Amino acid sequence: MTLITVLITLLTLAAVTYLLSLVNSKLGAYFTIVTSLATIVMLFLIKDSIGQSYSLSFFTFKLTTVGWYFSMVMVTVYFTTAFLNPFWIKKMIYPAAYNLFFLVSLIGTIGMFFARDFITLFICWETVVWTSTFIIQMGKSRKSSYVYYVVSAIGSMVTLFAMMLVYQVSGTLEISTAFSALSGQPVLALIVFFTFILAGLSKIGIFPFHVWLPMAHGSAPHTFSPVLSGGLVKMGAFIAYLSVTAFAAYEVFANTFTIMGIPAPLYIIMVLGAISIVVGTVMAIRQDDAKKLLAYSSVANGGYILIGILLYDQIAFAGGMLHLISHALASATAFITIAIVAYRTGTTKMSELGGMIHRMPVTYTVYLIAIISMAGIPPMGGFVSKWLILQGLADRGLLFLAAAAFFGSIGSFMYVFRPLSAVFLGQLAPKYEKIKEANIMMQIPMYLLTIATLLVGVFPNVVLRVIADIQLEAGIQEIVLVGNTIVVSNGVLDALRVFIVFGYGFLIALVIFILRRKSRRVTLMDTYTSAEFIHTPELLHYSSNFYAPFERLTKKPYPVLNLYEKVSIKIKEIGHMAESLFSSSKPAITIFWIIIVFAIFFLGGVL
Amino acid sequence: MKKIFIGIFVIAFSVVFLLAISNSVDLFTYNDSLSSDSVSNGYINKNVTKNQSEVIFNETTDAETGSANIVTSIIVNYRSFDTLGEVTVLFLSAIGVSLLFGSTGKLAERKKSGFILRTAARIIFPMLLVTGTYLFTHGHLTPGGGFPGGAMIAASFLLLYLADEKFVTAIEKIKLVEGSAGTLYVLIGITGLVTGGYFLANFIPTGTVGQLISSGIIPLIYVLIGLKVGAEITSVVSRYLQEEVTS
Amino acid sequence: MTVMNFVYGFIVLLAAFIFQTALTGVNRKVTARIQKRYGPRWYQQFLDIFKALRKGSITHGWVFDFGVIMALGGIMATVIFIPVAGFEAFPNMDNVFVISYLLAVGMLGMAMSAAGSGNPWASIGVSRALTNMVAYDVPLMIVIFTLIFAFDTASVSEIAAMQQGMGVLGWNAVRMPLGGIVAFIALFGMLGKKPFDSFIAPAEIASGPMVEYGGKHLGFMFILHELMTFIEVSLILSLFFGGGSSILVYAIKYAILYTLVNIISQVMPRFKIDQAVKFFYRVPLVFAIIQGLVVIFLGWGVSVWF
Amino acid sequence: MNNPVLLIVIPLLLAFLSVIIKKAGKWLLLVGLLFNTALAFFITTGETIIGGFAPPYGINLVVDQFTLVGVILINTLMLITIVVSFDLVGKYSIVLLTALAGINGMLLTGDLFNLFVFMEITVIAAYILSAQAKKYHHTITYLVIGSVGSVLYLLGIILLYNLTGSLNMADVAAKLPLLTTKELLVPVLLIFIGIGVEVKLMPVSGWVKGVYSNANRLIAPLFASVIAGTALFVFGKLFVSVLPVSDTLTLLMLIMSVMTFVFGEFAAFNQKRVKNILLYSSIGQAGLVTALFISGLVYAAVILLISNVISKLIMFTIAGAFTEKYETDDYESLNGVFVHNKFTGIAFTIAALSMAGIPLLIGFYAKLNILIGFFQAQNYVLPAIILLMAIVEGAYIIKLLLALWAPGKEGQVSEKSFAVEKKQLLSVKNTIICLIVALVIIAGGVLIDITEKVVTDGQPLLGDQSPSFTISQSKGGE
Amino acid sequence: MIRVASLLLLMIGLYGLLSTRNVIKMIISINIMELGVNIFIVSIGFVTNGVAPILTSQVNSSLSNFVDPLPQALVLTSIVIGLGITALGLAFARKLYKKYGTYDLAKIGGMKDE
Repeated sequence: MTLITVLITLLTLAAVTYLLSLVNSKLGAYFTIVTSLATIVMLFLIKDSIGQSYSLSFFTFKLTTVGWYFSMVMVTVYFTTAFLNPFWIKKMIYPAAYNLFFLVSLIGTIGMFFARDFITLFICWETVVWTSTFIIQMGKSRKSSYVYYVVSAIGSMVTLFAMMLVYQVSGTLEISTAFSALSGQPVLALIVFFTFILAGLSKIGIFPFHVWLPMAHGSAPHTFSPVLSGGLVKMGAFIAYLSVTAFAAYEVFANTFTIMGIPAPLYIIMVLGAISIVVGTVMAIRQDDAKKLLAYSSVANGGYILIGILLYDQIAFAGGMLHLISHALASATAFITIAIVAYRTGTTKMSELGGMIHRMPVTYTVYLIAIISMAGIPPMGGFVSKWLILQGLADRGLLFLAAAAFFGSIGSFMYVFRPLSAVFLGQLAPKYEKIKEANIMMQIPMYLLTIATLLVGVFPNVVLRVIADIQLEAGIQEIVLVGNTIVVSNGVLDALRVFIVFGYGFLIALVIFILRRKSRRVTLMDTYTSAEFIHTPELLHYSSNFYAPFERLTKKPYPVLNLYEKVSIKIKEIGHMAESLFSSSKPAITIFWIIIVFAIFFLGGVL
Repeated sequence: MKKIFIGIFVIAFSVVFLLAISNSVDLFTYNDSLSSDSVSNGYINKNVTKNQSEVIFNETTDAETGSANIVTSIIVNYRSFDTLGEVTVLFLSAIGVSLLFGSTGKLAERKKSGFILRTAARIIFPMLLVTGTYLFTHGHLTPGGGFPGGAMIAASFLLLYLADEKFVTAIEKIKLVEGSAGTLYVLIGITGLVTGGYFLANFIPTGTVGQLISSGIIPLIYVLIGLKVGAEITSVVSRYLQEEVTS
Repeated sequence: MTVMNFVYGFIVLLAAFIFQTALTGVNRKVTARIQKRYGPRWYQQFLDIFKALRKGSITHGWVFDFGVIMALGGIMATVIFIPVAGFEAFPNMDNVFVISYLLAVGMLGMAMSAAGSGNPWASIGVSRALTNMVAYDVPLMIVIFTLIFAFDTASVSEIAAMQQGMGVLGWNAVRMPLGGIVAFIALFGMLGKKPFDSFIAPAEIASGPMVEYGGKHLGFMFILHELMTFIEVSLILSLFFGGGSSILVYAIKYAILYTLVNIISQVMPRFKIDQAVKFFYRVPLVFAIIQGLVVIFLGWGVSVWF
Repeated sequence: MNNPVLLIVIPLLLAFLSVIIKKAGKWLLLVGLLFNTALAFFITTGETIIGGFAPPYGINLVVDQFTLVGVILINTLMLITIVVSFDLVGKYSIVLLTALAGINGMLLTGDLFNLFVFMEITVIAAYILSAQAKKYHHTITYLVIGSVGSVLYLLGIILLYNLTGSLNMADVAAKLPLLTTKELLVPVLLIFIGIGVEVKLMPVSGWVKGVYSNANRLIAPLFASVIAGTALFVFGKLFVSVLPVSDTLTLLMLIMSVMTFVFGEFAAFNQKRVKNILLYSSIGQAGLVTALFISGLVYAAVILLISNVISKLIMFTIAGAFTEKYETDDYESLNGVFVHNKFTGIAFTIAALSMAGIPLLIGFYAKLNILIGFFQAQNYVLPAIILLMAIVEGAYIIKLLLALWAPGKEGQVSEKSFAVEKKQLLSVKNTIICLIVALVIIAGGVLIDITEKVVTDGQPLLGDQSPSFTISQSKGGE
Repeated sequence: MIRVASLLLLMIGLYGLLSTRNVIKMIISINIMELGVNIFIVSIGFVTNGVAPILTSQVNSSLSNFVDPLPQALVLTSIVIGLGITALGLAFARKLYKKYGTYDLAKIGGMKDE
């Protein structure tokens, strides 16, 4: 069972799905679930042949643990989201194309994670970009998929420049050995580093390039947003991983000046990551659309992952890697629940929703666990990875990054709680009285993801062992795992014991609660309103501009999208100038230009 | 006002242009003899393929081209592909004009021309025709050739148009002449390819320089070109006149 | 992880509850004295709690109850982890981040049940509570971060142990003066004392999140409040004011600190919530960052008195 | 029998015949096209003399690997263009046959003046064809600029004749090194401007917008892919193997072609109508191809030319169909047109994505070769410009595709009901042909080894030794 | 001197193209340019006191130095091409006049510059 056979079977399955969905789109959608399940099974099958490399025409692949880890994260997100496809496929304008692109983008990501040379990496990267562009356009807005393509095109073109530069200097296209040629020239190393990592930054959605994230996630079809934010963001992390391992392995930045103990270029990118945490958090708090809010949270968490990976040491790197999977699970679950709410009520605007818990209790609990993990609160996975990152930062004494990280994690309580109270808790509007809970097919992914989040939270060492192998492969000191505790230079964490003690405390509280007298059930409308009687539930539900005081503080921040629009307007002006200058209906102007060209060229040539 | 600026601009440019051209060609003095490495020596001495010592009028027999008029030898023999191309250009513009003006326009009556013109036309027309045919039949001996001959014939038809207001040429027949002349020209080329191994090769013996029936296919081609050019220009002229009338 | 740990945990829990409730009672008398009145008996706090617990209360659905239980459960777990004068129910589980984030579970539980009650004022109270948390927590965390970097350990008991033996000079508040000030101010925010109590003050819109609680739920809230106070004060005590060598010393220092905070807060006005955030993000944040830079780059304050 | 001269002569013969046999015009055109395409595949490299006189004196047809690729490509493209829009040919069959002869003449001839004559034939045929759109002021502009260009070109040839004494390209190329650069400057410059008008370099391509934007489904692809392709092939042959250019002049020419590339892409970014986007994009691509030829990367230039020409063929045909069926080709008002014509949409999308340089298409293979070529020549500035322009190009192509595929305003999930009313863009036959051509684009990009063997057949193109991106290379020599 | 004159003719043609709007005038200026170039071509082949390249009874190939015949052949083709373009140009001008009623490009451009 080699990687090539895996990819080929997947491609055939994708083609079969396309044909099936031409016949009946719902059947095709179900088949996407089967295909992604098959991918998981195959990935486990090829787990033992890590280290081998394969080639197929001009593609070359190499099975690495890090590639395997990233693919597992990606495939779990794809697999769980695929369950939603059958319910949305009817709304798509091109259902067959949707199913095909859904699977092709999956294959593209796997191809990219196992790529051995630059060209394979770039080809798989671009395939994912343009397939997801055409999926996003099936959502609410074309402008967002256009912005998505442009920003990723900026990233990928600049990276292509870096790849070609390295290929020119080192003579080989192979990723692992190509960067060795850079250890000699510091200036070239700088150029290559900043250009190569740009694609990663544009994909994770780091500060200057985060513009597309809220638009694309917000308006993509509900069943593709989880994949977009849970999965595709991780491709950027992979590029960051590649550049860091290569640059560290060959001590390329050995003699560049360091800020706070970190080579300057890495520190600059980390500062960008910190800025994107702050920007992501501040913007997430102000959003009214739940999906946009979760999108900004992906920007913030992307910042965490980037800082984690770029620190490239024993603790924070493991934290970054773990945050990868915990964020993927948490944001995928959150998006799926919001999608189910949208499936039932038709809107994701928080101001129009409220009281979903009464009609959809299961979705509520799943969402609760997801946001606990996303906010990084103890019993869940998010806490362990944030704990590792913060311990790593404290160990290296990076004050400003830590400040941003603290602001991000505390801020996440705010923006995570907003959808909880606005969408699920509070008064139930009469128009949503009769909506039903999500049906079985939709609940399966929710249960799977919740169990996974719990597992990562309570037994993190299962995942950390894989991460330790990655650290060994990347050549850094691996994290120390003793039984179920994580031992770090400045702290110890036993997630299981925390969970047990939390259960113990919960038990005591429960006992006290049961011993006391039973309380009388009262409807939601019967609340203390200090003599002002309101009879319409909508009025009694507080869900719009939830954090008004905080929003007043951070007055409207400068929308970075204007920057991009200014550039495109500038290009249009130049284009218009060129058009009016050179191609007008009167021949005299062109002849005038012929004379000018002749004169300039002659004088130029002679002098 | 604008014209003055353009004027100054063009004058300035012409100074630059003259300076530029003077760089690669001597504007004022002329060379007193043909430069040795120029291709034309070959044409003059007709020793491109044969090592012809000297070409003497009325004596050298079956030279390369056998045409006394060296320019005609270049046009029809050495660089005959150019001429084929050139004929196509004319053919194409004639077709273009006929496409633009549509095929048949009805003839509105034209004002009767003056007495002198009518009678003089009747005398001059045959003379023009004869000189025209003379020109393109003696292309290889005397200056001129297919093109000026054809133009002469077209001029004679124009004269008839001017002189006789009811005169109209049968455009269909002219097109037939034009088509067949072109086809024959290409067929000669192809026979050259089949027999002599090169397209437009001279497969007829060239006879002695200076004789009327000499220099192989040149007179044939020139006759065809003369007819074709005459037909084309006449059809272009008649298109204009017909178009003029129906507007 | 033997049964004994759980028994010790329960003892710590009980002791913490009793000690803190008594102290609150005493402080209610101290507040009264400041306002020129006698104030209720010292054990009045106990009476209120038990009276509330006995009373029947209304419920707005299972979230309302579940939230309260989860909140109290989370806080009890945090209390168990708090090291008191070197004694820990569960050995080396007292990581600073674990404690501060477990605190967030309590907050989240309470917020969830408040919002679940359907009363808009409760949600407004919750949004204020969370905004207030963002306000005080960031400067505090930066100072704690500096501590972890300085002492290269994140466990509270070890930091407390490092401050023993040199008397007052050993306290972090003295070694890192700016950090100490920030921590002290943050304590006010954490406890929800006067300048930053807009989210639970009774005078505000029907006492914020607690608006729908009555009877048993109100009792839970009182216990929750007492335990949270215990956690927060003991955390700042151990990190900045040297923790206690023995339980008695710990108790005295704890009482002095709490009473001091209580007295100061009586004379304070009340910030609006965005004023609170603005306040914390001006002076305290700058102090925290300066302190951090000083410690990281100059290394002062790590060894006793430069 | 496989004498390249027949490529020129047979269409001419058929043109003259179709004047005589009036009604059989269209079928003669088809016969001519089929004959030419068939013969193109059998031609072998070598030299054929015309009229029996050796090159410096007579005219010869030079067929090296570069010209062979050109002849095969252009003839097949012309066949496809005419076959796809056979219903629109009408009375233009004679003009098209002559144009076919002219184009083959331009590609094959080895003589400078002969090239001038055939260029005139093609250009005059182009004037007549552009008059089909009844916008005569644009045709006159084209005629005026075209004739000024040809006058300058003629002047250039004569100066060269005066210096070297012969008109044959190989002979002139041999004699040029003996001359000083000062002497050579003006003739080369005049020829550059003369050809530049036809190759659509920016400052001198004032006529392009008027002519291209009004052309119909037959004429637009003919101009954009067939005539433009021939002009670029001629430019390549002239400025790589024949005329040596002093480095200052190379720099200036490079600046002009890169300026064309940049302004072309920016102007395309600014357009609202599909045809305008495509015409400015083809101006931009022409600028890039000339830049590649001038800097000597012939293989990359040829691959880019092939990919550009094929994509433009499909896109202009479909753009022509837009104006034909919907009277407008403003992509906003054509919102969701591909909802009803899925297969035409697929062909259009593949062609567009190949232009944007999406992997596994021939456009991407061309971009790879360009980058490797430039980096090999230690030139880092141009690849940066090319990649930035690739972003701009990707942007306006994706904007175009999104508008055509997804109907509905912003904020609405696109549904079939929002699309433009249902009209069939191309007949089934034409759609199939477009799809087959799209398949060639994909095959060109995926099977890159076969593409390289087909194009270069082993020999370097015009002596260009620069490496191209091959499969063994990507394996890192493992 | 003839070469300078022919190049100036070329310049006059250019001036004509630049300054006029009228289509007929444009075609005339193109003819002037063609004329200029043709004369220049012929002047390239000029040889001082050379003889016309036609063999007659008195003149045979080696006797005297001939004027260069090649430019004359080229000029013939160039004249014919000039004729072709002028014929087409005038035809377009007539159709333009029939459609827009004026020869002035500026006016037509203003109408609907499609």
